[in-house]
Amino acid sequence: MDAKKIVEKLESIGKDIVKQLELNQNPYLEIPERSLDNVYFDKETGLIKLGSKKQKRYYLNLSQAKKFMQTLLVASKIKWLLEEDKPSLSIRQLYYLLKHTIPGSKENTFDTQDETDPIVEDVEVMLDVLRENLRLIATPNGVLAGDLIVEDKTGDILDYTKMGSAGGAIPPIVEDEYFHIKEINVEYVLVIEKYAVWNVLNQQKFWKKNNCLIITGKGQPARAERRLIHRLAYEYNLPVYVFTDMDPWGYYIYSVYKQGSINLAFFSEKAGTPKAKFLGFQTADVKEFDMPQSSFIKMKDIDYKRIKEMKKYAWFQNKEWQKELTNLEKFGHKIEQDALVSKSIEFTAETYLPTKIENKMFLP
Amino acid sequence: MDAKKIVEKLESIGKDIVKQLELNQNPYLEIPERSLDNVYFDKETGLIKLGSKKQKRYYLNLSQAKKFMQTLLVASKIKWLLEEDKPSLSIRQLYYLLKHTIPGSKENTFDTQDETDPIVEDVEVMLDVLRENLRLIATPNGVLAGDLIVEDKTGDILDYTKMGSAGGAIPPIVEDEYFHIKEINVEYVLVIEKYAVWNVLNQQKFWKKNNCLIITGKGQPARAERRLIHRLAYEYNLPVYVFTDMDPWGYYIYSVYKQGSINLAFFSEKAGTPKAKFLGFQTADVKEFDMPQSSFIKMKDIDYKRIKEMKKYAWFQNKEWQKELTNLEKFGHKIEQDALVSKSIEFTAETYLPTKIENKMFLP
Amino acid sequence: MSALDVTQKAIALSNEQREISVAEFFEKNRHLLGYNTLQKALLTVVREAVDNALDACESADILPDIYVEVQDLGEQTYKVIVEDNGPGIKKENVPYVFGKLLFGSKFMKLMQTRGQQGIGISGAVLYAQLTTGKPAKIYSKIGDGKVYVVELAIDIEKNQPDILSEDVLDGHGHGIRIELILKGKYVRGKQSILEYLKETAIMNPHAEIRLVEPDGNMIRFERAVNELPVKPKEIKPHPHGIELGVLMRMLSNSSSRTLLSFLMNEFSRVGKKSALDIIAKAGLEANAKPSSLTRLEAEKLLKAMHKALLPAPPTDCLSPVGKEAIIQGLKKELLPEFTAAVSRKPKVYRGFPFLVEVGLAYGGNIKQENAKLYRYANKVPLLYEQGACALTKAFLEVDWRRYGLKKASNGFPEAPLIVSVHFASVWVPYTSESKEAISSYDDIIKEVKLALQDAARELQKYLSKLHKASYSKERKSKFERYAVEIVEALSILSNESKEKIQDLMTRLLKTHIKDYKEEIEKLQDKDYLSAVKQNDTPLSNQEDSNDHHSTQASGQKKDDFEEEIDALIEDVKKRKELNLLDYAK
Amino acid sequence: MSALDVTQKAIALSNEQREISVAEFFEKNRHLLGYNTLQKALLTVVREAVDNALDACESADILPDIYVEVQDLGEQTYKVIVEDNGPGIKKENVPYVFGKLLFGSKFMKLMQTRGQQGIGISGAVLYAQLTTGKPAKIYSKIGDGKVYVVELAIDIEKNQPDILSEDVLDGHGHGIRIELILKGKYVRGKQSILEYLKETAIMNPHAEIRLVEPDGNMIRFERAVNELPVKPKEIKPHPHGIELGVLMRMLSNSSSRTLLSFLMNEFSRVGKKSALDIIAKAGLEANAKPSSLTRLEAEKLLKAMHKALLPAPPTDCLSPVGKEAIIQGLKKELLPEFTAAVSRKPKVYRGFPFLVEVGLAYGGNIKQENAKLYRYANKVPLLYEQGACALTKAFLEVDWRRYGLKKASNGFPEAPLIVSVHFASVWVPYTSESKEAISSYDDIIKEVKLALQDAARELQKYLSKLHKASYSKERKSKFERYAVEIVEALSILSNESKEKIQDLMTRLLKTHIKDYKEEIEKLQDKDYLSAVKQNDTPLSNQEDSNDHHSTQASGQKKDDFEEEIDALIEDVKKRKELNLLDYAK
Repeated sequence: MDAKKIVEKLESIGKDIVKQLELNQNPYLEIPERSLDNVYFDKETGLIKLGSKKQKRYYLNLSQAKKFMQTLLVASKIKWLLEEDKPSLSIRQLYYLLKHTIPGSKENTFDTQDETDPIVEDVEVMLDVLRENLRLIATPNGVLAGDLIVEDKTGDILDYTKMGSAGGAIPPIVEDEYFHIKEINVEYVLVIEKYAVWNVLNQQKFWKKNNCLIITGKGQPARAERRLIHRLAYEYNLPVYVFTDMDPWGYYIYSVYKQGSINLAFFSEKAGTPKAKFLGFQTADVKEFDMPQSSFIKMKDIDYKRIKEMKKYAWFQNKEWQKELTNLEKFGHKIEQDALVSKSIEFTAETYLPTKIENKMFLP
Repeated sequence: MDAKKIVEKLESIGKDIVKQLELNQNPYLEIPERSLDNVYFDKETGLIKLGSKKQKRYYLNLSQAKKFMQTLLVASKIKWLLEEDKPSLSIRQLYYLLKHTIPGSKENTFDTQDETDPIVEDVEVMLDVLRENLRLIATPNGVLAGDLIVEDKTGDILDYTKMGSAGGAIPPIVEDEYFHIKEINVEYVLVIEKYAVWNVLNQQKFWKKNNCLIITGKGQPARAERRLIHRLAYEYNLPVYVFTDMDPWGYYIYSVYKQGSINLAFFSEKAGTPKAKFLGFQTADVKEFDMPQSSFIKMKDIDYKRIKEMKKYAWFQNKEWQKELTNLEKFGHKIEQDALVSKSIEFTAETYLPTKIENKMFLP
Repeated sequence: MSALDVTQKAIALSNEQREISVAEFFEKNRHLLGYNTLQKALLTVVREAVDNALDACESADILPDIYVEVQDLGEQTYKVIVEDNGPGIKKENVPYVFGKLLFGSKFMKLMQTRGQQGIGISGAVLYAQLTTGKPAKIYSKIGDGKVYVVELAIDIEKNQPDILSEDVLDGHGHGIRIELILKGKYVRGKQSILEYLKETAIMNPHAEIRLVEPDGNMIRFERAVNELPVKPKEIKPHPHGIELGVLMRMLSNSSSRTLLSFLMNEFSRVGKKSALDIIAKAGLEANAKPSSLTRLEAEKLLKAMHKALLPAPPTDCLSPVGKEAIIQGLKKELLPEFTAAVSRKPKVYRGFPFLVEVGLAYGGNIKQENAKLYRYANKVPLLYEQGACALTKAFLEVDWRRYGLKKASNGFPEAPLIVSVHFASVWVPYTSESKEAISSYDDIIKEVKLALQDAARELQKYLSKLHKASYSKERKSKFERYAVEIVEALSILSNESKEKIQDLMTRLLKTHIKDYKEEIEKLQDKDYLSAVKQNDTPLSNQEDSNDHHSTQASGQKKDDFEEEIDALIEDVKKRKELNLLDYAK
Repeated sequence: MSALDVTQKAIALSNEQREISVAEFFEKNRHLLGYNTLQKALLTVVREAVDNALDACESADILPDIYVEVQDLGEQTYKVIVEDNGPGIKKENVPYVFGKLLFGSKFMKLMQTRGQQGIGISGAVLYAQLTTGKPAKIYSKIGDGKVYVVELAIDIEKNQPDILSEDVLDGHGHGIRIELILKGKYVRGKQSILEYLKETAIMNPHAEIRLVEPDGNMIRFERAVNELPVKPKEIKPHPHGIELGVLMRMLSNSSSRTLLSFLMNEFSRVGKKSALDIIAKAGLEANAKPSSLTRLEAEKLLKAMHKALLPAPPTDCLSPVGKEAIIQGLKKELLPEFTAAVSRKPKVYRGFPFLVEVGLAYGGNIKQENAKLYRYANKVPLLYEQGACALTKAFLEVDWRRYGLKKASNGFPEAPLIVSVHFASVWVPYTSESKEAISSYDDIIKEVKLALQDAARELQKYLSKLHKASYSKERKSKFERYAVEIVEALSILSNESKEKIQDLMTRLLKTHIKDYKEEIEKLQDKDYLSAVKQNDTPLSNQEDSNDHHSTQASGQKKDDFEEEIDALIEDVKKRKELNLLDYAK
């Protein structure tokens, strides 16, 4: 949705409230609920989605009055930012922009950012757009390399085959308006959990030899990385393979790329990549690639606890993952993707990844 | 120092030990001490430095034997990596490369990365080179923009005026061998604590209008950012201005850029930038720029404690900083650099930074 | 050793054996009576005398007036004087009451009194004598116009009074005065005489108590209730609480001619039907002579007695303080903003009736951060061994968070709260003879917890109401305050003029918001609030208050009231932050 | 109420006052004697009888043989039989010793004994009588070929024995047998009769004790020491420990004709010179008649006595167990790998001598994770109220980490350790009459801490030596193990051939490393290690051991030894991980 449409939508919300006032009714805003009981896992699309429940937020209600006011403040400020074509801001900056002392009192409009953040999410779901469309950013961490040419909002042309040792930084907003993909010539997207592993592959020009994009979110991915992978997967119909540590945290990161997280159900619809496949590292690889004992890390109580929890997640409700989680539990050890260097420094690029990809040794 | 010289130096260390063995003496390695009592603040250079104390690490000593062996393992593996021109690795990858079960026992060469890390530092100080010269990397986080053209080790030419919304990612190794600066046309380097603030300045092309480089390390800087700024400051003789939050943490980040940290005294000599100046945000700015009360954040006990500690640091032993720290203590509130948007979104780029830089309103 | 040697040895050793006097025993074991330290010893002496004085007054239906004086004679030596307006003791008995251990009227009686053991006051005399060698001086007036004055010591080996001098003078009124000189240490604060008397005054609001401290300072605890508590009656043992040994003794000593009359006359709650039932179940004859029963028959009888369905023992042997008096006591000494009291029905443990009472005082002049617990056994404050006491255990077992209070690090609620717990029984199971802690029997803990929970519920209701009332005031101003911001934002959002939106908002507020005062009315029936309204003593007496309200004209009453309410709300808010969990949730 | 009414009331009330028998007192306050619960009551009865038996044997120089039997009669009723080989009690005294409270030979004597109060065994008879109505049955033989058998009860109101039957039969030997039937509860584990007897056996290794449990199971605690402990002597009071009241009593009762002889005869450690000195300082006359002194003069005398420089009281009134016997006791019951004992010199508190002994047993058959503390007062184990006891406080105040032990969550050291602390005195300051905890006087805590620290230092030395020895073995293999890696790495680093470096390394190791066995020798003088070497009982008796070593030929002795050493080292390592701080640091 472009800025103009969003502005119109915001205006109509304002007009609705004025209408309520004209009827001398207690005015309210209607907001899709983001609470856990309005979140469900949609098996068909493989995505975590928001349900249809809505909540009403009234002005003349002691516990809702302040939030009602705050919602109007956020919505009107966003409208103003878009109309004035201001630069994109972080939600912390938005908070400072909105925070002030209410005239005739000692009370602030907002006391901490904890008060603006959920209201920004409310506005997102009210408008059914991502905050990136509202030009609000989160700090991205990721880098990528591969045969991709992009025209940036600034007009710069970015060629991701020529980004040197560092790779190309992922910008905070990857919507088409900001990050217009002009050319893309790859067969698949390889998402790598850790920077160090990505770095070795980049130095070995893995992306060139294997005609792919290599992306890392440096651990738990930020919004921009997830949204970009979603766009590559669906707008350019590319397969996505995710390569993480063999541990509950790595598997969880895969699930974040794939289905999103419960807390951001609304965002997941637009940034999850259900078609992503899990490449590894997985328990079957331990024998297959004869990993040395010294690469095993004993699991701790917290790991076992995590596995137990994850076994219950809706999106791990399939034979393959239940088996994998059980196997990990039984094996009792974790293995990091970095540990593949103990075979040899070239092992990941020359043996492990090609074997896995050629033979489609994936988990769903 | 290039790879060949490092290899030679490593070989001579090996030969020394063989000589000791030939004399049937208990062999040892001599390593500059990195303990706190061998670290001092050199007022002349304004840098934290290592003293001249050395420790001997013996083979035939029950408590040193394992470390002696481990040091030889690390040194020999580094020699091999350089000789074979292998890709640069993270120290975690190095750890996996070195970790294995000692033949005929159940003991591992290394049990955790906590055992390799200090030995890598030992090898650094023995050779008097940075780990980046040994092709060992830490994950960088920073991005930069401005009139700078670099030839990467890959052969790519990187133009930092054309890096779009994301800016150019800082690579893990910024030594000349990897990151050769071909052209640079700026008047100063502006180092910004937070990405969100850097992002707004980048969108406003602040670097173009003010003919400078803008860099952010996204909070506490990683090694590569600090080393790059050091190079820009001394190899290209550029002024460096650091712009952080007005709080103990922000001031500490400034001191890390400027003098380095105690734990990495050896690295500081090569990555600290004593000539850097503190641009703000500082207590005098509160009145000067009429900051609204709503931008004040009440300090907590831990902040006061931090200030007390920092007042004792050698590198804050000057009138200006003692006064600044006292003022902050008295003021009792912190202000984030993000909070400048509460004046207006353009205020930072159009009023605050130009005023401060034109009038040289810096702290040493 | 040869057999003969052993025999001689045995005889020699046996010849050394002799009877030991109980006074000798306690001379050597004085810590058992509460004379461990100088500080505690001085307190124990005062306690024994005051407890006796209160018991004596009550047993003769006299409202107690008690005078206590402690004089510092130097070198850790003190003179203690305790005087009461009780009935006095007849001349012949005075030496025994004060000069012989284990002499008293209350020992075997099943009736709630303060002293029980017949050791208390004579133990004090013994301690004084041991530490300073000085005799006790006693004045006794029984209202016959005479004063009997006696100086006496205890002959320890014989456990008999040793009269050093005696005289009979003229004198009005009645009562006892005792003077003792002893080693001790006078302190203030915790576990002091002052604290003991203050806590006594709280649980005995019918008593007037004066204390003259060593520095000449006089403290007066005024009488707040002009009626004596219900007088305890002596009861007979209850069949459920009897043991075989006691039963056999009762059987052989009985003057009843038949087993039937034995059961009906010498036990409580046994009517003819129950008695016949017991005898039948025991397989005995109703007209058997009690003293003729064999041990086996006595055992059968006991079993039948234990199994018989009988009413609980009569509870008139207990003398509860009562809800009203508990509240009066708390109010007069503490000036709290809220009080609650619970007086539980008597329960039975081991055949002995006991009852638990709880008083609770909150806020007002009570300012300390964490709750305090005042423990009482038969109206006597317990100052030592708080940790070992069943009352404390029960207090800590209550989940105070359920009643809206936070828990402090010592496990007590974090609130300006004083809780008094009174355990009354004909038989108090102290953990030791120093009578400082009650043994942790499950039945007792359970009963105390129930009483505490009842009182806590009252407190919770009060706090919750107070909290709600404070909301009403906030409402209106909150809506008005936010209106300013809403007008501005809504104008941008809707592209409508600020003026238009302002008018619509003003109309909305006028028609939709009730006046908060209506809701505040709800609180007015509360004691504390009406005190505020009338500018009553409890509030104007508050510490550090400048009391300026009371000087204003009565025409301004309403404004005063509003100001008070504001102050109250402010106070509640602050306290909420400090002490209370959020009720709103 | 009119004055007349009050007077009548006073007389009426006074008329109710009467003397209370001490038996009545304790009937009502039996918890003071240790009869709080059924479990504790049964234990208390056995304790009182066994303590008396041990005292009786020792006072007649007889090595004690004690037989204890507990029969379960159903319905929580038990028959307890305790029999000893002591001197017996002469016929005339038996009823009083067992049937009258506060009757005994030991009460005022300044001499260390187990029982002291003259209440113990008659209290047990009282309890039995109260709960089951059954009389006590006592057999007494004083070695004259007769047995006096008596069945008796206590007349509670009179505190006098009530003889139900008596007889004199023929019988050999000497001793006492008592049979009681009482309500109780037999348990095993903590605070059980078995635990009490085991702990008794540890601190009384000269006694042979047998227990027959209700299930017929017989447990025997064997005698390990054939000598009786030093017999305590009765002493006179020491001038530093006397109080005014007692002094005045002594003065008026004295048969000495002059003050000088009074001081010299009736106090310990007062010679002529000291006596004259005291009298002079008090400003009195040496030939004054003691009973003629006024209270004021007595006060002056007391001050002078307190200030006089005198030797500490004689310590032969105390009967220490002794270092050797403590160790024997620990070894025989616990089979530890290391023991240490400390017997401190007597100290004086309040003029009463006392001494502290500590035994410490570590490892071996002691397997539990956290240390245990066995407390003793005059050789009697204290099983209850551990937390309230001075011995426990002192134990917790020791910083065990300084001696190489970790602290467990209960504040005790985390180690397979049993520590026994024995407090011996002519006067044990129990916190209550149930004699379960010692009062926390500073002087006592200080002395116990010093003793514990002495013993802990011994333990620390042992652990440290053991630890060092275990290093030696590791050394060689460690250097050899790392050599493999070093050859490889050094070859890459120096560009020299692996073979060359391998040879150099082999030479280095051969010339530089001592054999570990040499260092292990240091340990061989330790008791435990020699036990290992000789394949002695302590080790082969270990739980779950298959004891296969003892079946091997003696030619393999050395291999056995090495294996044992390996096992030991393994054990030490494991324990180090679990329990000990690192000595290497």
